[in-house]
Amino acid sequence: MIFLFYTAAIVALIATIAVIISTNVVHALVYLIISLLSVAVIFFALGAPFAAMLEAIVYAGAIMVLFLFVMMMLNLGQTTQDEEKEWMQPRLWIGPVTLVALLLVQMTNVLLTQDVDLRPIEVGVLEISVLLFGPWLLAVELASMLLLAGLVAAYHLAKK
Amino acid sequence: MQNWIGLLPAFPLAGFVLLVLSRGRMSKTAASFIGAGSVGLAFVLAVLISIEFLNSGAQSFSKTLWVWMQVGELDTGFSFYLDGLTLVMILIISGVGFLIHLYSTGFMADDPDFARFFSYMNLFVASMLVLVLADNLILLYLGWEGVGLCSYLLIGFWYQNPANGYAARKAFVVTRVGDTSMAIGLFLLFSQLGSLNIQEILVLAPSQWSTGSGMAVAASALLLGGAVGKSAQLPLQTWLPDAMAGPTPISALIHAATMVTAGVYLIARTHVLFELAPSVQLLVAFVGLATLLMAGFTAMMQRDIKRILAYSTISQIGYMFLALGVGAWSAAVFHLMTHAFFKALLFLAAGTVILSLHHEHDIFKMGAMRRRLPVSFWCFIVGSAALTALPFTSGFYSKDAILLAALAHPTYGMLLWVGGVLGAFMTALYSFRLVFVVFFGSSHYAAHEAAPHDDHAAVVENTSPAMFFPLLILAGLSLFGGLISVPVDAVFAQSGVHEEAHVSQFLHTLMILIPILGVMISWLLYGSVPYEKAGAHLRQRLVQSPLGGWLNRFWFSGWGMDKLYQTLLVQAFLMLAHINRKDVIDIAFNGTAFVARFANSALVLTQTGNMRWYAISLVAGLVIVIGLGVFR
Amino acid sequence: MDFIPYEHGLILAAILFVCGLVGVLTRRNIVFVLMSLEIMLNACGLAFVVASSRWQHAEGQVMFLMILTLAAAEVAVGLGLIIQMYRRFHTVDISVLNEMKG
Amino acid sequence: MIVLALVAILFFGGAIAWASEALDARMPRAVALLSLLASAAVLLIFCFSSSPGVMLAGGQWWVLESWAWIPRFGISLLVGVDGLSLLLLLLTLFLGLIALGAAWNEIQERVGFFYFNLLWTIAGVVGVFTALDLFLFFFFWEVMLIPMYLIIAIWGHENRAYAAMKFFLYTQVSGLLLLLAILTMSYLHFVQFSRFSFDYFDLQNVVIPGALQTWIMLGFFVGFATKLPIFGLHSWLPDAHSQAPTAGSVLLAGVLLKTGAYGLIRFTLPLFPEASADFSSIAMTIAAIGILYCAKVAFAQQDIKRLIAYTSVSHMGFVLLGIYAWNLYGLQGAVMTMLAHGLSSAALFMLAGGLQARFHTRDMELLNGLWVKLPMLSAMALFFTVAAVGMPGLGNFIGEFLSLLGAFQSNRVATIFAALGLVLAAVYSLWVIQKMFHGQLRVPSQYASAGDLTLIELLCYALMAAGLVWMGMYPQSFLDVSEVSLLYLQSLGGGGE
Repeated sequence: MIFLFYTAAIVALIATIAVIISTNVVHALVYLIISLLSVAVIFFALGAPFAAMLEAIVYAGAIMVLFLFVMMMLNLGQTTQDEEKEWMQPRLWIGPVTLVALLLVQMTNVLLTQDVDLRPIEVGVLEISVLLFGPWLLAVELASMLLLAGLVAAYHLAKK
Repeated sequence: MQNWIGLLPAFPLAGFVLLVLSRGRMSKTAASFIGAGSVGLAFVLAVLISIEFLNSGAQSFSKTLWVWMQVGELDTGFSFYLDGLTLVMILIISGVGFLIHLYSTGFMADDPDFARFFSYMNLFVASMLVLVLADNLILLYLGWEGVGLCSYLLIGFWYQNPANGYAARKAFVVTRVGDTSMAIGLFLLFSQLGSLNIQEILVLAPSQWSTGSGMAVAASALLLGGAVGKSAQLPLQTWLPDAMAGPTPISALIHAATMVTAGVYLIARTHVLFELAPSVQLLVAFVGLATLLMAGFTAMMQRDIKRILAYSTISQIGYMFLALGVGAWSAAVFHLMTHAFFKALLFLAAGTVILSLHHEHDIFKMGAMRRRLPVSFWCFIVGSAALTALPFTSGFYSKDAILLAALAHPTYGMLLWVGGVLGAFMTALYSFRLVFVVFFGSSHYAAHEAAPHDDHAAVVENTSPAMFFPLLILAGLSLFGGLISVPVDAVFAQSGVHEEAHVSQFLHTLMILIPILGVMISWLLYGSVPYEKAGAHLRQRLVQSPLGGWLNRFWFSGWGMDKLYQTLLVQAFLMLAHINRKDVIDIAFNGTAFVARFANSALVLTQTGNMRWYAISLVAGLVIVIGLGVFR
Repeated sequence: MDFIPYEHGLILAAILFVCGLVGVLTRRNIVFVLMSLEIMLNACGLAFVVASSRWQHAEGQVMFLMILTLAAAEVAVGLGLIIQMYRRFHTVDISVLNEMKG
Repeated sequence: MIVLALVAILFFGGAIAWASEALDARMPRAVALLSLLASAAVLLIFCFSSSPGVMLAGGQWWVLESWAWIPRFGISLLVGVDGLSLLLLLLTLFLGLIALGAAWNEIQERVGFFYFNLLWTIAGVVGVFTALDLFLFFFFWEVMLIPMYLIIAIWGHENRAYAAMKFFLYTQVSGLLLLLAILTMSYLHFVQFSRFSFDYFDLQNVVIPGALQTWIMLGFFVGFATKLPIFGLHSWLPDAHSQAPTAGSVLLAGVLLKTGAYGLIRFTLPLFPEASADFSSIAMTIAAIGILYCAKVAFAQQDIKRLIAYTSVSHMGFVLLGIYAWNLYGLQGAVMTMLAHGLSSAALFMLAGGLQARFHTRDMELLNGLWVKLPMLSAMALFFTVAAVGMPGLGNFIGEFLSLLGAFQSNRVATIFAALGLVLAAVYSLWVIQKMFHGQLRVPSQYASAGDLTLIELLCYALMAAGLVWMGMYPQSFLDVSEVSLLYLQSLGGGGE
């Protein structure tokens, strides 16, 4: 399991970095899918198979497909890629990256103060469902409302 | 009759109201009938009241018309108080006033604003009567301000000329300075004595204040401030010469006979207060002395006929102040009366000269008017003689009394007397200079300057009887007015003991001779055949010597007081006002708005509209907040 | 069975989150920005799942589900906006959209 | 009932006036005239037919009535009319009619809405002068200001938006302080008597500890002093006055400024006697500075309305001086100044408005020597200027004299400096007369055919002039009305001297 976790982690990292430095949208999307799938594997390794499923199906599947459709509709060609290269000047990203690196240091600093090991105990669908349809019912309803709103908004916005 | 005392100011006031309501549409006959008639009625009433009052033998008489203000301890009414002093004043005001109104119907006959003129004149007479009749200081203040207003309106009567407006404003503002001092004096009196009724004050003050106490000094000094302003004494005398911008009857009525003597009246009325403050009383004497000398020297140098008379008025009121200062109350009032006669006469006569020369004021452009204007000439002679106090004229008796009283002053008697005599000498010099230059010598009047279409023969005397009758009456009074005795002894009963002074025969004779000497010197300088040759040469040399030239300019400018005030006060005020035209407070408040707007424009730079910029600032904020939390 | 250090999971989440943040901050193409946002959301989800494991409780995964829903809705709306933007401005450069400039 | 009737007539009159515009453009002013006349008639009949009936705590009240409004917070419709209120109510309705006369021909657009605002402002002022519940008072305080803001903002002159915003900001910020102070008072009442109350008589019983009393007093003071206005808080006024339409200026200068003075007399000093006594020397110093400073600034103005506005601030200094003297002379002087200045400044603003209507300018440099052309208007201007200078025999003198007389007893230095304001008043007033009415005629040539006073104008001026003469010659008729209530208020704020 440890092995699974670290390999998946490395894959996720590489894929993610590839996403943000890639110039081709479609390539980036594929890397993103890989990243998401590796996160799904991590979930599995952490004993959250349900979450892993959802990650694979909803994120890597549904959401990314949505992206793909849009890519196709926009039909961004070679010019966009050239533009992207032009925009990737070090002077443009060095500042934000430094700032963010600082943030990472801070967060790591906070996280490393504790030392607890994770015991991957599987949390199944049942427990989640009990919670979802128990104390969190209202949140679920709100989420559904959110999705509905997203649906309506997306429909309206994408309309001509 | 006495019970109708309220009608005294009511007649002229009614005249004022009628004339105002007519809005200039009334015929001139009707307007002059109302204007002069109302004052005439007042005079008749004043005479009847006087007769009754004098026959009754009462000391005083008072009547409340209605309650004016009654707040707490303050209880003032529209109440009139009549005693000997008031009696003299109302007779002068309504009598001389009536004569001058009569004169004005002729003098102003060609003026389109005839009715307006008489309305202001009537308002003036009404205010002046209220001033002298008032039994409390607030009502007196009403009259006091009322006459000031009328003076303003009448000086600026020919309003289209800005110079007249300037003179009028100057008169009002300068006297207002004195008025304010007087108002503060009223506040002080009320807060200390709890009353503003004059008779009560005169009783209360000696009982509450000891002689020379600080309050008495302060109160009388403040009242003196008011008197100095109104009576054009140092240091507030600068307005009176400029006030000559008004029509000549105004100068006669307001700026010679009545209003300017209000200060004298005020001090005489409140003499008890001044007796409680000997230092202030002495100050009165020295103010009078300084003023009479200053004005005498200045009058010597003037070219404008009316300005000469104006300075002579200042000087004569200086004599009255001198008399007040040495406690010769009734002498002051006596001189007030005789001065009203001869100065009104001089002004009215000057008016006829001016009118016949088409409003020419420069005496050196006149000359040889003796044959052309005989009546004016004789009036001038009589008036100047009285002014100079030549023996047996009215001015002689009054000025004699003043100088004798001054000499009797225990400490400064000789100084005051010498000053007064020197003043008398100057008076003789300048008044006969005026007579000689205007009426003798050769004519310098160039008619084409003033009125191109008239030939030289246009210099004729206006023969309207309305103008001559007052002149004759006043000339009579100037000559024989000294025989009238003013019934004021009862008013000043408790004081004025040192009026009957014993004086050496030598000094007395000197005193009588010095004016005559002055007249003779004046003749040498200006009157001797033809003065251009001998006198002019002498004068030329005097003026050309450095000291003489400087003195000439210095005296001509009224001892530089105008210039001093102009620089020190007027310019400073104007500068201050114009610097702060925009109101610095407003700027301060707008400043907050400006700072807000500036901050806005600075902060708006952070709103680039660029999403990444917002995200970066968000992250930066996050870094800082976490940093604060973690590395605290 | 060996254990995965708890903090390692969280550090991974942090690194992923930071990568996404870098993407949001540096990219001008709005599609990339949206993708980076997805990465960040996903990282948050990962953090929740790790926490769920740590505390042996399912609520972390409930939160993950919520984030998932949120992400779905966000993507739907976001993509709709991208299409609109492309129609109007014929570009996917986000810097063009600076109408809000003060 | 009388107060409610007055307010209701004006409120509904305003609404009807607005609605009636649909029928005819001349209807609103007729409706406004009718409702003003009706309310004036109600008030006159009332004050002649009854005598002060209710005596309460030494006060003498023509009316003292109360209805529940929001009992939970101790808020009621408590209204009272005593001598002070009565005089100011008469002034308000009188000047309301004058303002109507000024607006009669001037307002040509959105007529209905204008008269609506006019009547509502007057209604607000009537409320302010009668409300004895502080919450109700504050309510009317706001009612009075917002229509006035609209009047300036909609019918004003060239720079109206700026002026209206300035007016609004000043009054709202100071109103906020007032509200805070009122709420604190009510809360203190709750603490001490375990119930909320906004009742004037209840709040008199609240004991306020020292420092807090000063702060609450300052809240009230600033709230009212901005309206008065005092030196330092005055800079809204020249803009508001010069930009407002004539009727607005008339109401602002004649009535709205007096609400500030009324508030000081009615609330600030009686409710906070100790703090006010400590504050009085500062207030009197401010008053003296204001008198001199604003007179000086007035002198430098070119815009005739701005000039008159600054003179208003200067004259209001006498009111402040009289109030903080806190003796009967000063208070009577303040009240008389309020009444007389109400008339004289209203008349002066109306004259300035009349000149603007004739020559389309307020610049004194462009208007000279009008006496030749407009003798009646000029004579009126002379009369009211002379009144403003404080000529004895006219109302302003009585007010200023009594104010100074009272002030002299409590603060000599400030009084002496304030008295110098009399000289400066002469300086700027006569300057105006000289500049505009005397001298050679010069007016903008395209308007050279302007005529003299119209009948309506003449009537308005004659009424105001008669009022001033009455006040000046027989002020006792006014002094008697206000005396008992002023003595009562003075007894409340005993520590003034």
